[in-house]
Amino acid sequence: MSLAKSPWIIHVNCNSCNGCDIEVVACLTPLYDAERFGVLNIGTPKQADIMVVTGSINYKNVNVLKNIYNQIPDPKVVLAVGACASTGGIFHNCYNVIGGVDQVIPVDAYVPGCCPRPEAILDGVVAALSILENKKKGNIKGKEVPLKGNEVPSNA
Amino acid sequence: MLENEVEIKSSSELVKTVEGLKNDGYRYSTMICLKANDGHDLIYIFEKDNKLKNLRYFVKPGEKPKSMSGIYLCALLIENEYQDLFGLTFEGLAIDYKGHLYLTPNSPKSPLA
Amino acid sequence: MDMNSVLTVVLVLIGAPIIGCLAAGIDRKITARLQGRVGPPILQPYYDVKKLLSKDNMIVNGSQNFYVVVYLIFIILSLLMLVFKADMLMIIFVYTVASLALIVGGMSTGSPYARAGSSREIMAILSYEPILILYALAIYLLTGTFKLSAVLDASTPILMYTPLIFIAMLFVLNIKLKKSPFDYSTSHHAHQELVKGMLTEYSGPGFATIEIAHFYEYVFLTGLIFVFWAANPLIGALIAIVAYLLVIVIDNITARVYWQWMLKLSWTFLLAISIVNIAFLYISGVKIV
Amino acid sequence: MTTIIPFGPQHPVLPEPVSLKLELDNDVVVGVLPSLGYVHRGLEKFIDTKDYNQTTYICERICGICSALHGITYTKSVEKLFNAEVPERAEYIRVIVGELNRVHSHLLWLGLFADGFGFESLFYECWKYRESVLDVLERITGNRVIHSISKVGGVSRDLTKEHIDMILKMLDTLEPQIKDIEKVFVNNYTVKKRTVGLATMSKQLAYEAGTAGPTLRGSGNAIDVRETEDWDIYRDLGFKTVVEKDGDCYSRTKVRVKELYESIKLIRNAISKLPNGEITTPIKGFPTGEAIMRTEQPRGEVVYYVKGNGTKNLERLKIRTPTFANIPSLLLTLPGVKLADVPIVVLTIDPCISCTER
Amino acid sequence: MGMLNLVLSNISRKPATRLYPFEIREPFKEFKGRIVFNPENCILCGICQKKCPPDAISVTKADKTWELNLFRCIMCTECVNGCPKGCLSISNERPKTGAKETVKVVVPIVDKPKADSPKAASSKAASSK
Ligand code: SF4
Ligand code: SF4
Ligand code: SF4
Ligand code: SF4
Ligand code: SF4
Ligand code: SF4
Ligand code: SF4
Ligand code: SF4
Repeated sequence: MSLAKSPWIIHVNCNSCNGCDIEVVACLTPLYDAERFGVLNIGTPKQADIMVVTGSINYKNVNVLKNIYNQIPDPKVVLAVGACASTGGIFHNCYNVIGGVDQVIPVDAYVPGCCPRPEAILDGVVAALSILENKKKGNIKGKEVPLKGNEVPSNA
Repeated sequence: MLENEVEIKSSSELVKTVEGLKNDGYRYSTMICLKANDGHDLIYIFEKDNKLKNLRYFVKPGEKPKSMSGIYLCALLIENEYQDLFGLTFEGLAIDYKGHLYLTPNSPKSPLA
Repeated sequence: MDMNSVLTVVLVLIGAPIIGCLAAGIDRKITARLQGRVGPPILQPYYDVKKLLSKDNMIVNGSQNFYVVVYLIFIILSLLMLVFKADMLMIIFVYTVASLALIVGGMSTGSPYARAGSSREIMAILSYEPILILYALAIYLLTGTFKLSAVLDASTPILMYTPLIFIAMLFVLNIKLKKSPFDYSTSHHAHQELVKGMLTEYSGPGFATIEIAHFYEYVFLTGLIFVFWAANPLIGALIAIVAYLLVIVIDNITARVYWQWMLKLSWTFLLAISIVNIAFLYISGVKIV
Repeated sequence: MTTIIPFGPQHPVLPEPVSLKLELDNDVVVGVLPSLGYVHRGLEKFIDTKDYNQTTYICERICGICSALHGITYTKSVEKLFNAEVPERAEYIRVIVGELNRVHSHLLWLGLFADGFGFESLFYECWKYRESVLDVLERITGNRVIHSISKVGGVSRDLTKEHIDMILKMLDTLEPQIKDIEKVFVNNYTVKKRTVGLATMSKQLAYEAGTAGPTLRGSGNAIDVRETEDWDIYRDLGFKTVVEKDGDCYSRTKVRVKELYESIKLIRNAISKLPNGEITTPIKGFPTGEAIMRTEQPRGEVVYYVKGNGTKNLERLKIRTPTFANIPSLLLTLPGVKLADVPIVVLTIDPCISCTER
Repeated sequence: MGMLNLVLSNISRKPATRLYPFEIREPFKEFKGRIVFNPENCILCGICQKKCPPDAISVTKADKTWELNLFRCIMCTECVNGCPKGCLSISNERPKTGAKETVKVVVPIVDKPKADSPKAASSKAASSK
């Protein structure tokens, strides 16, 4: 139960339009107060458990994203927040967009909406808790993702 | 045609006009790049007392337009952007990102061209 | 070592982190309430540590966790010395070694944030160390010895004669608890311009060790405040608690300032009031028994 | 000895993915090179595959914070191409939603700014008050952040009597709350310690560097697009430009706080003058010609250029966003400040990288 | 001290926090939560698909299916306004967080004799296809 009581998140803003970002931040503010679940927005990936990704992936931030993912110690959970992070959303066909987050790193839970309500994001965090527990029990490791090259072409 | 638009014929005339506008107290607002007749149209937008003044300059295919960043420093960002998106080359940029302001080597080349 | 001391050691080793952990939890709860939200459960710091211990340990070099262990050991040592009423100067020395170990650990990770955070922490030590020394000096002037036992056995509380040093010590408490306005080298819950400052590169068990050391440190620091009214342990504890609450409130009504400002503050204002206090003790020659 | 410290693209106090390579001499910045592209999506090419109506939705997603004003500016620029006359009621609703948008954006910024100098409880305070604005916006438009209120030819949802009462009630409670936080931003000793005299830009410099919005007005330039003829409605509402003279971070903060009161006044006036009638006018055919539309967003002036060529797709859409105009000023203000001040200085231009790069 | 007043009044009041998910506030009736499709009258004209900015809807005439990718929909409601048959409506309930969800519905064609019953299938898939 220890993991489920102290999920520390790192928020990664990829191609987001800021809509999702401000809602993620809103989750931490008094009206939604994610700290009730022990959530802390920790600045460094090395101390994080849940990676909250907003926005789709482009050719420049893909390496930042992979790098942060690799730096998070196991067990870790990736939460894709918003239409963009889940499927590429309205930007899915743009020339500089690779697609949703799941094109480059494994994603454990998706939050729908554009932008998602803070309630939906809290749902996502709560869903991530049990996934974290399961990963710990099953000793499931996140796989190391390669840093450069073979970006998946936009097709989602 | 936009309101208050002046057609500029040569690159030296452009530099002179922009310098004149700066002395008149105009602010550099932005520049717009369009595809036109194989080349590109550049529309320079200036502003003073909430009125816009537009200069239109046609860049012939292969021509390297002069950068305005020597006159207005803030021009450098938009000029770098057009180097990325249209594959233009501006001469004399204050900071030159060489077509990699937004795009990485993996991204599509000059997507708007 | 007699049976009694062994028992005390065991009690401190077990009791201090529990008290520290609760104090940290209460801090977070009160902070949350001051900010108009519900906040985490009181036991949250315990959950955090438990989780960190179960995580993978990612280190950038082999020595970084060694320094953390040194930090933990020296913090415990200084707390034990406080409990055993040892020499005040020694206590301060051991405590400083602990702080230095953490700084060296931060420096050794090589991350630019950790480096910048560590050098800011050095500035913090520079600014509070003189106050601590003057505090020890005041004890010496009042009792004729640096030994804490004299203070604890005396019937008059030293606060009667050291009110200005007490004020200075409140600032030290604020600096050491890394609370706003002095939370620039690292911070507990807030994030800041240096990410996690000197603790940026720690993860999992290494970070948990630091947290546990912090629990001891909480007890140690409030212990230093407690000494001001050790004559009556109840009042002493009350003063320590009030000081702790005060620091929490200050944390919530101030912005973070520069280390330059803190250095100026402590080397002018804090040092001045402490010296005035010392001068008074020296000239009047009061002694407590 | 100078060290290079990478600042961003993922940084806890910067909610925006911008990367600054800072050259530091001890604790002081001597050089800065911004690196962009982490949120470049390529939205200006959207128009090739989608028609001009659908482009409204992409324009709103240029940025989620001033989303309503992006949508409004875009639709107004397309209406210019059509020479369309939009019903007055629609224009008023646009102003109301736009100004509510500004209130939420400024409160959001004040909070993030407070977080920038480690003042967590003030940050929470601002965001707490902001939620009431979001609730109102949600009830008017159906969404908290991306409102989709404006469409070519008018607005998509009407204001009911119930909505109007709710807005007025919210404003009545919000105003004293803003007064409370204003006191802290203006008077708190530690806040002033961090902001007064920091990254000062003279009137002349701010003007010539092409800055926009509160950055420009904080340096004593009374320039606000809401005064121009493109938005004649604002003059009827008694709009006054907010200016502060000093040009430092403190006066930029004060501009934003005062604009909150200005926006509240505008909303109240707009509601009292709200005309009855239609909320949309039908628009037929395809756009031709060129038009430039400017509006004042929370962060400053945005410039939309649209060109139609008689098909359902536009030929060119170009957006000059306020942050785009403000970023060059960072090159001028950052050298000389302490590392600890970098987030604060960057935040005072209210950076929104997602619209800068589109 | 303005801030001291603020924090002290905060501690003396009930916290502002909405205790989600333990206490759930009713969504506003105006809230755009999700698109609801009623297949009864649908003529598979595909206008909704053409109007949808993020291409979240796909209408396949051949196998008579109407499909909506809930995780791509941006709730712009263009499709609702565009549908000539009024098949689409807005609900103030939002889609569930978790796995990606696509709504795939087999549409009974109206001009033919009615199929026995509209088969509605809400298929949950890990990838959007
Ligand atoms: S890339 Fe295509 S599908 Fe995506 S938003 Fe742009 S036009 Fe729409
Ligand atoms: S899902 Fe919507 S709100 Fe979120 S980043 Fe994408 S476009 Fe913005
Ligand atoms: S400036 Fe910021 S808030 Fe405004 S539209 Fe752009 S990204 Fe959004
Ligand atoms: S400044 Fe730019 S990115 Fe920021 S909200 Fe405005 S338009 Fe969007
Ligand atoms: S409804 Fe209209 S668009 Fe759809 S198939 Fe029939 S004629 Fe074509
Ligand atoms: S809205 Fe009408 S004209 Fe435009 S693409 Fe859709 S079907 Fe065609
Ligand atoms: S609401 Fe908009 S995005 Fe969603 S399905 Fe309808 S047209 Fe597509
Ligand atoms: S839902 Fe409406 S618009 Fe879409 S295919 Fe069916 S009838 Fe046509």
